[in-house]
Amino acid sequence: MIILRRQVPLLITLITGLVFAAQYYVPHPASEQMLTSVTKWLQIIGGFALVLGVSSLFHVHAVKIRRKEAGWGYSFVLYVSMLGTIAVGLWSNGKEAVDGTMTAFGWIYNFMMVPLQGTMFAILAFFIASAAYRSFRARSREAAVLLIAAVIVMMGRVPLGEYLIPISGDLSQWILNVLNASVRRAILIGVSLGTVALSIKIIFGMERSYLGGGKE
Amino acid sequence: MPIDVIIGAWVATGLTLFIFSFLYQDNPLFKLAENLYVGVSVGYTIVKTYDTVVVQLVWKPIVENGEWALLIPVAIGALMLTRYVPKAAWLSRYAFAFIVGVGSGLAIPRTISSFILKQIEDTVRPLLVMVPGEGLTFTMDLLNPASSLNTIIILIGVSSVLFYFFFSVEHTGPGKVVARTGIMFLMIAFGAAFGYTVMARMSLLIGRLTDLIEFSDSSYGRPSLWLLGLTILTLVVMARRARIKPEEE
Amino acid sequence: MTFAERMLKIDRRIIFLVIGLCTLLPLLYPVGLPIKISPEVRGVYDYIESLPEGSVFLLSLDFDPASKPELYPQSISLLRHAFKKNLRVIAMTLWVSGTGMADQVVTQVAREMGKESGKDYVFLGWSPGGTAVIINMGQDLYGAFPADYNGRPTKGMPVLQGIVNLRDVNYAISLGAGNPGVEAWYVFGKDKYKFELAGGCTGVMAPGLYPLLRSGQINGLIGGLRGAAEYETLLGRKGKAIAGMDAQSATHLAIIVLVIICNVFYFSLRRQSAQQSRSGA
Amino acid sequence: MKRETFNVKRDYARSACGAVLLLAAVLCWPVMPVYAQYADQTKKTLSPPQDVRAFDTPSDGGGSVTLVWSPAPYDSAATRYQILLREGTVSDPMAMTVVAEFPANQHYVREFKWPWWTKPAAGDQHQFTLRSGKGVELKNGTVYSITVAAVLSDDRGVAQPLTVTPQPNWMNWNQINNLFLALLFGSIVFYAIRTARKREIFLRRIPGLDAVDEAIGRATELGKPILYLTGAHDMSDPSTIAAAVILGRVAKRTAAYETDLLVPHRDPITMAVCQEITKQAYLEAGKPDLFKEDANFFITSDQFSYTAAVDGIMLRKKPAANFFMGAYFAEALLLTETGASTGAIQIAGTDSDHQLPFFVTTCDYTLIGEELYAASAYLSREPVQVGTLRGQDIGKALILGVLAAGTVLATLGVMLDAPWPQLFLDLFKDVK
Repeated sequence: MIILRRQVPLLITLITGLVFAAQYYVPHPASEQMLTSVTKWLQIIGGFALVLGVSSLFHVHAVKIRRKEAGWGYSFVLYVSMLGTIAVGLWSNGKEAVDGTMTAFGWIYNFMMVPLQGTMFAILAFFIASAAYRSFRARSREAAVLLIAAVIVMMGRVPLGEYLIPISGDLSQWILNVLNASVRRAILIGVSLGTVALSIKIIFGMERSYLGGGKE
Repeated sequence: MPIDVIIGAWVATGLTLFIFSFLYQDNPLFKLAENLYVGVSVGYTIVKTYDTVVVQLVWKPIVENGEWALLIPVAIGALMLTRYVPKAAWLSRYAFAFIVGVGSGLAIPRTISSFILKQIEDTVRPLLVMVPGEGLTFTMDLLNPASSLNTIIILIGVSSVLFYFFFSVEHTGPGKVVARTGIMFLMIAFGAAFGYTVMARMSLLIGRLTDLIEFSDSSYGRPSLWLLGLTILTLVVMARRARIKPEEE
Repeated sequence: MTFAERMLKIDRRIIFLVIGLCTLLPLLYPVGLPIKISPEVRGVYDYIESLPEGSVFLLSLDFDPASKPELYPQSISLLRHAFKKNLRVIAMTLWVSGTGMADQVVTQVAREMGKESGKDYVFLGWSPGGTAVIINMGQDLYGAFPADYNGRPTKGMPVLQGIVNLRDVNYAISLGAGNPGVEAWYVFGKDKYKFELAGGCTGVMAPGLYPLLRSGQINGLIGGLRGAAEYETLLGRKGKAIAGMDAQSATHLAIIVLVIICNVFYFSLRRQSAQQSRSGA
Repeated sequence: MKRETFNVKRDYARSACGAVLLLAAVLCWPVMPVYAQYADQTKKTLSPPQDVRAFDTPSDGGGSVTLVWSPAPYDSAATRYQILLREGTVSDPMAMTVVAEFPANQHYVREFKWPWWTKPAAGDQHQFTLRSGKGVELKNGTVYSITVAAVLSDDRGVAQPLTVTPQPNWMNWNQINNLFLALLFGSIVFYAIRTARKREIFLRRIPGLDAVDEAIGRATELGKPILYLTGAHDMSDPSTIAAAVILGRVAKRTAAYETDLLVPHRDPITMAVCQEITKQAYLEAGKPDLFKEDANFFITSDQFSYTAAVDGIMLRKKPAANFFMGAYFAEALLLTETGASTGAIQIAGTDSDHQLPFFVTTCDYTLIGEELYAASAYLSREPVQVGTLRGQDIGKALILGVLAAGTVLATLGVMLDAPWPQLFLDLFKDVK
């Protein structure tokens, strides 16, 4: 049994990993066909993965409601809104609009989800401002360089900045295009080496944390 | 104005203001809106997944075109769900092994091609340019990213930052200078990112306020103004009650 | 507590108020400062201008409502431009929570430009799998999206005539708020299927995409609300992005002032403590 | 972005050839109309394209053939080349159909960016690759006759038709450098891991780790707790693993100093793992009795609820030190800003580069990107981790070498107007 639980998954990873790495170098239609079907499979499996993510949320809040923990009322709100959305969504066939006319599902989307999600991130604007005032200090030479670069880019990216200090536009262009691009490129190369190393380790079974959960 | 849009405007305005109330302090209105948000977005995802995966990608191709091979990914997906059955949880490893295996395999050659080779290719440029009529020249134009001067700056930036992330070499002697240069380049890039992020966050705020301004129109019944008053009132009342409570205790 | 210390410990809600006003006032009373066009945005505009009528233009709206203020105006401008040039438009999204919004913007602009779904454009909707969707489209578009958003079969649609996979796309733009987004479209799409690609993105993503722009992996980049405003200027149609630019100017300036004040107080505090320690010693 | 510099360098032959042609054109310009008239009258035929070769396009999925032929003296924008095709073996060009037409000063081999190891002919030769689609269908395994004709107004010179069979190939030789690099880097990583298993590999000390000890010391002095966050991702993410390893180190110190430790979590599995790690650390520090099961606790997986809750903890318990390790998103600023306002020492370590600016400005010390992994490898001393780090270092060193050598060679190529540097540069080019 231990083979079924331990070795077989590693073997699956090894074979699929090698096959799909090699596929890249093989232009033959047979290999392309294989890529087509497996990517389609991945799309379908991706759907199941979403279920996996969502279900832990279900579980956590169900426990809260059952035990009547502090703030269980909010969990109840969460449940009702979720089930309500699902019911309305299925009733509308999963479409927000049919030929340009908004459905009930579309209403929930447009007037609840869009403003809620948008505002959640919009409050960050205020926090950035408060952080700018309270913590962005030139504590060291590095921090000073960072702040100066930030101020230039902030100036150069808005019309008023370019109007007040005309050179700021070109300067921020140069910072982004040359200085920033070179750093990002180095980071990209470093991260890519890391990604390739990790992928190789996964394929050859030296990195197994993704197998996670479930007792041996 | 259709009635569903007017109701929608009121709901959207209310929820927006509830979340903004967090700026004053954490309060029940914010928590209500927040949990509503999680619930609605999860519900939305479930509906969309059902509609796309189950209906469009699985059910229809099987029933209409007889693509029975699609049952294989369904089986693999189902294996993932065994995570919840403690005794069969190990079966879910097969599914993860497949996904992670394919993903790693796909990633290796593509990462090398797009992020290593392409980036090297563009960094390696001649330091002198052949200008017709002038012969070999060292171009100094800062605004042209392809000029010789910028080529050198990019080369220095890439090399020093790469060197900064060397861990099996001590940063001493000339290495220290290179690493310090790398740090300075990093800080400039972070500064640029910082400036851009400020822009992004402010844009979000502008977007929300634009909606609120739109909804303060009389054709919607001015929900922005009414609900703003209501939210402030609620916050004041709650602050009062919070102040009275400790006195009672 | 000295003045500087007290000022630094000011209630942050006062700053919140300042920022709120800096955003609100310019929105209510716009000034309309001129907007300069950057080469990154012009790259996208010029390329679309150069495309002959009937070319295939793919727009992937890979963002969700959280990035709506930045990317929605970009998508409106790009769609208007594409429809104006009579390109065949294929729209889609890789982000599930952006589906409704993407449908809305595509339908709205198409209606405004008098275009017909299925004939002049198609909205494919969303499909799970992220990068797998891109590869699958590169192999077989109809396998990845057997039906469009409205459930009509994609095979045989007039707008998709002669299109088998991503190789037949002339120009693709991904409006990305994260992953999967512009990078994924390059790595899993353009790298192999060789269509021309550009990116539109949120301000947070933009600096990270410059290496791809430099190396020609994308031929243009529209960054954030500012990028959208530039595109609106190029098209000559004012929209939400241009309207937001004044507010953007004001808030940026406010933040810069805040950073400066913070550092003035910080250094005055440092000098004070240095003096104290000197007098103490 | 046009890469003029590259073109100039690689197209040395064309520029010379072009200059000659240009010169010839300028000199002949006044005579040209006369010549055209003369040609028109006599119906003199153009000489057919020379050295024509047709073959299945190499390294592709089939449905495509390639033609190569020599440049001719009449190559200019005025002259045009036509590609003629017919299924089966045909010897009469008149029976073939024109499938493509283009000006005669285009479609040179050098325009197709072949690496030297697959280049079908010299750069100054003409090349045309005919593909299935857009009115032409090339079936794999079917014999086709193909040829090229030169056309100048009414004149036409047609080369002898050739037969060719399109085939799908099993290997894309253009990308062999990609495969080579993948294998090379893979073996470097394996080699480095093996070395790490056998003997200690030197890793430089990460300055941020000293700051960690300092922060814990200060918390002990003040008698306040320490807050440690492990980020937004689950245990499958390398940054979370690194965060968990560093937590082990921090827990060992807090156990030794008898300082309180608070670790709020966003993922139940990460919480379980971290509980084990903390317990182990307290055991190793010889203080198992001080270990508290609830030092690690789960809050919620939702981004903003979690953030609000952690902010609350910061404001109420006023920890002396806050650690932010692992992956972070938009919540980063909300956390560090609140932390800074309570006056805590803050140490961050993340590979989420989009949040790094905020950590760098609001925290006292930040482990940037890969430094986080390095710190964890430094602490764990696990051969696989240390070896990988070493392998990546070698990889980076190689890339640095390529950048240096490549720049020198590319410059030499321009200075000496020589083609040989390309032999090296092509190895690191992404060609399809």
